[in-house]
Amino acid sequence: MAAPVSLLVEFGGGAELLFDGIKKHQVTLPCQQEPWDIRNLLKWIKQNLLKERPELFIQGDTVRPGILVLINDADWELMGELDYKLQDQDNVVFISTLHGG
Amino acid sequence: MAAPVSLLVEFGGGAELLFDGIKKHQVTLPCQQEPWDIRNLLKWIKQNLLKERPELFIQGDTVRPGILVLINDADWELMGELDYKLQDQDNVVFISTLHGG
Amino acid sequence: PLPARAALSAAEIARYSRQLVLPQLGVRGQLRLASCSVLVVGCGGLGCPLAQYLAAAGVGRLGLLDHDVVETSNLQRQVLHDEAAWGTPKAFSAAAAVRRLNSAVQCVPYPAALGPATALQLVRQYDVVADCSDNVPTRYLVSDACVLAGKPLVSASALRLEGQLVVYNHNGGPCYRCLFPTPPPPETVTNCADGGVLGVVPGILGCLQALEVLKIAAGIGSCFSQCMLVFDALEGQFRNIKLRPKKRDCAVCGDHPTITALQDYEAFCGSSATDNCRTLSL
Amino acid sequence: PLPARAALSAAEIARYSRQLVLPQLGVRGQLRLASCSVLVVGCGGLGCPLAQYLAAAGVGRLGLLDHDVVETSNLQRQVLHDEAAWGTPKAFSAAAAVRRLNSAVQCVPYPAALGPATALQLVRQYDVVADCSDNVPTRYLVSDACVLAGKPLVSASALRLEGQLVVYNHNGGPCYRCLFPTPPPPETVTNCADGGVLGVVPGILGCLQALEVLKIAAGIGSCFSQCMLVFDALEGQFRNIKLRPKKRDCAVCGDHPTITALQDYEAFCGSSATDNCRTLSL
Ligand SMILES: [Zn+2]
Ligand SMILES: [Zn+2]
Repeated sequence: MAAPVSLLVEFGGGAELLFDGIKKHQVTLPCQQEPWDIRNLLKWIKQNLLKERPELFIQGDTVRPGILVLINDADWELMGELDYKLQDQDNVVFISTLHGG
Repeated sequence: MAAPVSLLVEFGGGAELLFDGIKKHQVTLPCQQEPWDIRNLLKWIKQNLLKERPELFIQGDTVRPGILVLINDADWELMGELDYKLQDQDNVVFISTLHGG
Repeated sequence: PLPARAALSAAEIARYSRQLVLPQLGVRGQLRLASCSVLVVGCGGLGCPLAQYLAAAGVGRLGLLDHDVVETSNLQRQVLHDEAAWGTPKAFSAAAAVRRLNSAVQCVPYPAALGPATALQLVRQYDVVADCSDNVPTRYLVSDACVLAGKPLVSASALRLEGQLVVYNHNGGPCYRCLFPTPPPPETVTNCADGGVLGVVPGILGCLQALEVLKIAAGIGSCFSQCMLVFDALEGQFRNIKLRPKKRDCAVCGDHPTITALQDYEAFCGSSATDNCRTLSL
Repeated sequence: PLPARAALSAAEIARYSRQLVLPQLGVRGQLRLASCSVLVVGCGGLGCPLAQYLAAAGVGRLGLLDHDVVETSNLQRQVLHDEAAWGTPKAFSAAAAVRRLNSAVQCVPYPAALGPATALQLVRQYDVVADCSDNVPTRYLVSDACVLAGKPLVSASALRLEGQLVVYNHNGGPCYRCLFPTPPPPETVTNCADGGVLGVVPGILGCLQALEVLKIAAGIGSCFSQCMLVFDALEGQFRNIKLRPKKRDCAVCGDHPTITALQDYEAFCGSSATDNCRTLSL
């Protein structure tokens, strides 16, 4: 049994508009058998935070192209992407890329 | 006996020009009887880092007017000023106020 | 102060459409901008981009104060003054450029130095003050005048490759004197002529200053009350610093103020407000 | 490319004196700026402040590319275009304004859209490229052209109250495709017309972009290779994000590139480069 994990989950670059416009979410993930990773976090977000049009955020089991995922201010590519094991107090940011000029 | 204290000491806003232009100094304060506070740190800086014209940095036992002292990104006024007891890994910044436009 | 505005014209709706669609601004915020007046103290490296973006956004009235004329060495950063403005008072040059950008903005040029005899009366005529000055006496003068007149002050500064920004006297936060009760020794103060400045650094700070003015004017409020933004252009690093609260013993904004009228700030600081901060021979 | 410069004139020394005294720049850096050419892709909300500060700083040549004409809704943020420029191609309006600021800068206006047929040849003529465009196909096109031509790309973007900045293809760092191998679904892309933008936000980002161009041009180098600056104007917060390195399997800059010539980027992205990013009916 993994202990509950508290995270600061943030959305930016317009991704927050899929979450009632709220950018910062203090989240506590419940205890579960396996440790929490980003793959499970995405499922949890889809079930618990994402209210409408999930395809604008998630495609398959990952985020849609054009959304950068940051774990403690680093690109998730540097951290193992979907397989990253979440630590208590981690900061996970989903930021939509901007193209306007 | 207090254990040695490692600090990141930074100078900015031009204050670094009194320290060979070097902005970031990784500093280890030696063991001593009393705990290290900012008052002692200033003396240590004067003896170990500050090479010339100390009056442009220190006046009496405190920093000269126009230099802001930040402890972990907060104004030292919020932290006890000269009496603040330094913790290992603290970040102390001395920033000279700018007036140019 | 300007009269409140009840509605936008069709031309205004077309012009400001890109910001009207922002829920944080909207028509209500735009109407507040249109009835807001901003005093810009200094039309140099900070004041130029600031005035430019305030005018573009549709602020109702801009007071543009500067005692200098446009010199060759200004052109590297003071982007409202083009080559043809050489020798013109900066207040006039800035006003002309701002009018070309947005003829609906009322521009009031003041080609003079800000002094203790006139500052309070001037500041009282505006809703928000932007300190874009370049010397210590003016910074104390502007801050004290804002406290006495009860106006928010958005203050920025830049030198070499660094910049700083704070909002004073806003939302119960500190004033400049709360932070700096004693002026710096004149020999420790470096001006842009001696220290130099990369022009785009005041450009960045002036734009950030304009943003905070717009947020205050639109009623959104600023996050830089009791907070300083510090920028290092070489490192590309911004830092948000939590500052002390308003000081109950502050000489001007505290519970028992000793400063109830403007003073002689050049004597207080030991330096001149109009000579680019050279030390006064006292 | 412009010829290298050996010395500054007396007029240049007077004009750039405030930045010549900076040890990080100095005469050597100024000479590098004077012989540097920068291609500005897009003369809108980002390109205007960028071109302004590059010209003021004494960059040798500016290519100013934009296919649009100045419209009323641009004036809220595109500060090189004044009211009198209404209806003029932005490339010409920007060039005229830049020449008024600094007649020594060579301005080359390109009143056309950047397309795959011409982009590579154009990019090859410049030392640094600034992406100030407003749509996804152009961002891929500019990045691929910079990789194929071996030029550093300083890229910024702004929307609503947020902005982002990255330097691509510089100092061994990643390119745009390393970060975004697949374009976003067209229905997820918001443009400034639909989403809105507070004008001073691209102002801030365009100035920051100019700073990075100047640092690269002067040989100081940028800290935003493999790093993204993210700005939230409402919170007043900047964030520096560590990005992935160059990808060995990147389709254009990797070890075995599959893209060796420019493509049809509108088809690749499913959206138009000249219609403010509306979805193409395919
Ligand atoms: Zn006070
Ligand atoms: Zn690549």
